[in-house]
Amino acid sequence: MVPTVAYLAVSAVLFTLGVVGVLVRRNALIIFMSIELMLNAVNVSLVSFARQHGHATGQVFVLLILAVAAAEVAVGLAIILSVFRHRDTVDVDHVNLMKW
Amino acid sequence: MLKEYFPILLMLVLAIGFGVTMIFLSSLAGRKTATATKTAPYECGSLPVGSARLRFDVKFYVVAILFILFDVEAVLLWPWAVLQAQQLKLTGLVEAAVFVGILLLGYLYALRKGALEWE
Amino acid sequence: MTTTWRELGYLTPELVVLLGAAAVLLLDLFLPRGRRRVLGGVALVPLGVALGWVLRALWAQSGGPSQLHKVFGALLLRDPYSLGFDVVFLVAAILGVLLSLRYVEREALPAGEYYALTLFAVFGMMMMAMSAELITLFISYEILSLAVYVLAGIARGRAVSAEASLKYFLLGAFASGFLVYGIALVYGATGTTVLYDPLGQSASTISGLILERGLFGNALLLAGLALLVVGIAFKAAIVPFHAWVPDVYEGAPLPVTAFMSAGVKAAAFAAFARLLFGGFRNLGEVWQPVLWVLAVLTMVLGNAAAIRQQNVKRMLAYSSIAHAGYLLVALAAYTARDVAIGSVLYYALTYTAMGVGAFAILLVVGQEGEANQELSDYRGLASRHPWAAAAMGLFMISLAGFPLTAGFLGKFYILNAALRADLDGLAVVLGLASVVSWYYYLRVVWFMYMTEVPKAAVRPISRATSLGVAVAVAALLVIALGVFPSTALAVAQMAGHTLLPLGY
Amino acid sequence: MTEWILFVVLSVIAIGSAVMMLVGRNPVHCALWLVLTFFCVAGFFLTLGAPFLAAVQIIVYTGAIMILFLFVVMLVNPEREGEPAVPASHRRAGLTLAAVLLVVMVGAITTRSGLGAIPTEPGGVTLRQVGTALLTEWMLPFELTSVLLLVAMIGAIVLARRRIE
Repeated sequence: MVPTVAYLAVSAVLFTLGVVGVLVRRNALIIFMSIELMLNAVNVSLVSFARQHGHATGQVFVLLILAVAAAEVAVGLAIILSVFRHRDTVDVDHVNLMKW
Repeated sequence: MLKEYFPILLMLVLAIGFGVTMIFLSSLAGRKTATATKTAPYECGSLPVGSARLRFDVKFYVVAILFILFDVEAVLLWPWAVLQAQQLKLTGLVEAAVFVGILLLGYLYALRKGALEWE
Repeated sequence: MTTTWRELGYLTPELVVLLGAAAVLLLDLFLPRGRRRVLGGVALVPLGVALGWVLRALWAQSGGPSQLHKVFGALLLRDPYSLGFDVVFLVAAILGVLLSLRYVEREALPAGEYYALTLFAVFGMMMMAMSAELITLFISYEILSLAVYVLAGIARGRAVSAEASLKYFLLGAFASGFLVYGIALVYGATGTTVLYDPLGQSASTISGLILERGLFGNALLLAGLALLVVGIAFKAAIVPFHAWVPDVYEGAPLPVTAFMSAGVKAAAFAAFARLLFGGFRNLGEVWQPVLWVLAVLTMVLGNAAAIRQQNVKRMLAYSSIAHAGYLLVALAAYTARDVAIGSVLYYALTYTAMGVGAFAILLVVGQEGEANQELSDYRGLASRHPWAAAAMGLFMISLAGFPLTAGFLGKFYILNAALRADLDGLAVVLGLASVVSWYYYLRVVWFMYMTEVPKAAVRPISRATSLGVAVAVAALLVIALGVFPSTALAVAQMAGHTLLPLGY
Repeated sequence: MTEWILFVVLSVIAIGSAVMMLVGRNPVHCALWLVLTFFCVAGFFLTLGAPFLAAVQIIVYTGAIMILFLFVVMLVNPEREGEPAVPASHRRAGLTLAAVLLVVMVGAITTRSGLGAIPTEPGGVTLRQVGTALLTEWMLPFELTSVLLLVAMIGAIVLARRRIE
């Protein structure tokens, strides 16, 4: 019986990899994929918590988060397309994303 | 609980194993002389022109998103379908009707805005 | 658990706005091309009806005890707190739509989608203010976010608008990833996501379980709280999560910027106050210092950046960060919470009135477009267009917080809350920041009144009636809130008390 | 015992393919590595006793979302591979920030997370239980999700359409 803590550790690692992807990469698509990776890491920890507490609430959240992620992908890629139509590039540093 | 899924795992391993070994064995058997013409991408004998990756049209993207959004709708209605027969009396029906009704508005919007047209 | 029809009655303003959005969308589908102008007017109807219902409900409660109803089994709370914030959202939306009537036509934006998305955004805000449970809060947060991401990038003709919405989208999705991970960890630590129960009936709420199980030192809970704060701080544009504000506010169409700077900020603070004062009130000692630091940072950096701006629109964008800092001071005044929450609501309303008013004047001077937003364009405006200059002067003075204006009273109540929570340091920083803000707000007034402009360089301004009405409504609201604030203040105080559970 | 083996194998593949996605130059390769990660996440759901979620994960995430990603990747820049090099200072800042986040998270979870023993062998929460919870207790988020999907549909179509009517 694999304890919940093990799953939480894996999901924390995946979440952090997603954060690294967003902070370091330049291509808007890769950044967007990293965000999807972060959401998946959250789903893993949610399901392991649901098993820990023994009720279905965690799994209901995963279903709803899945729907939110799909909606986010739909709008996000449409925005990336509209940027691509103007700039013919999707490199984020051209869009100076991280200018503080 | 995992025992039920063992056959699926077995089938997966067998399928991948079969494919990989075939490729591996054939690469071992043949004699390989890599000349320029032989390694060029094969386009029915004619010389390949330009990059193999052509640029897609936007209409593929629009159809793909509509597929995603209605796919998620179907997935969310799945539990409802399982339970509606026994448990959820009127409230279940109204709930699903509102859910589908709102997305019907979206479908009508996509239809009227010509998102589905495939000119 | 299922909700009765009477309970749905409490959601009338939200349902009216939702049905309004659907109606605008349907109308847009079946209206011939030429008749699209009517859509703006159609969008105003549900907003007006909802505002009327909310004001009537508030008026009914003003005398007697404030009513508080749980809807959908403690997921939503219909109380004066959510009604108060609904007023803020609906005022911001009505002014926003008034601002965009001529703009949408002039820039040939897709009118139907524009107004429908604005109404969906208002629906998201109203649900955010009402939700007392994390998952409902998250989905309302996403509805608001997606609608505003698209609105920011809807002017497809301009590359800067597309870039603005890409930047806003990527950072927004990144922040909602943090928010969801926070929810997961809090759910893991406590087993529930219901923030609190004001009627004190159910024990299985986050605030209840923190006490019951003594989860003060629980790592999961603290990590979850930190991530939740990051997620919402991004939407409220609090430093260091404010990177997106200047570019997005400048890139997005002007009416969308006005609506966003007022409505989205108010919704973020509505959720923030309910989360901290309701759900995590027992961990006050943990998050209060963090808020203290964030408030100082936001006020200082917001004002420092605003000083250097020569473009009025960008100056208003940076100053909106500073105003988020002032609101944060009220949240940091945790120990004086009965006064603090009231001051948050009151300031949100005043900022909406003066902020959107200032953006309206930007449109008036810019001939309903993005033209002449530089400071020099306002040179000698008073001599040429006295009314526009007077309105802008009023908004600038009120934003700066001069006495006898709504802005001053808003800041006064926040200061009052901060001093009662003996946060003297924060109160001093707020005072200094306001003094700094006098410089860049009054510089606009100086340009308008003191400097002369040669006759040749006289530029016409827009005489659009919709803009005139918006400016008039905003100006009246600022004057009303400034001179006789008693009614608005009573509502704010009542909201403050009902957010906190009974016997608390 | 088999569950431990499966868990370790899935974790290694998941983390490995996530890293490959981060360092990948060509967006298409990154998308395929991400698909592999999603399969591993579906595997996690199976070992955690959530068969319905595993199927949904594969159908929606891998089946639909990644296909959309590949469409857009093909749409965007099929010729130019990769992107300009990331300035070293920026990369270091991102990595250190992420390392701090990782240490805090894993440290917090493993030490004081106060998670007790797992209840008896979980028969896995069946679809009926999930469905009942979704449709009764969480009826409101269920309806709000349909509004969210509608907003996404309007937003995506209005931004992606070529000709502005």
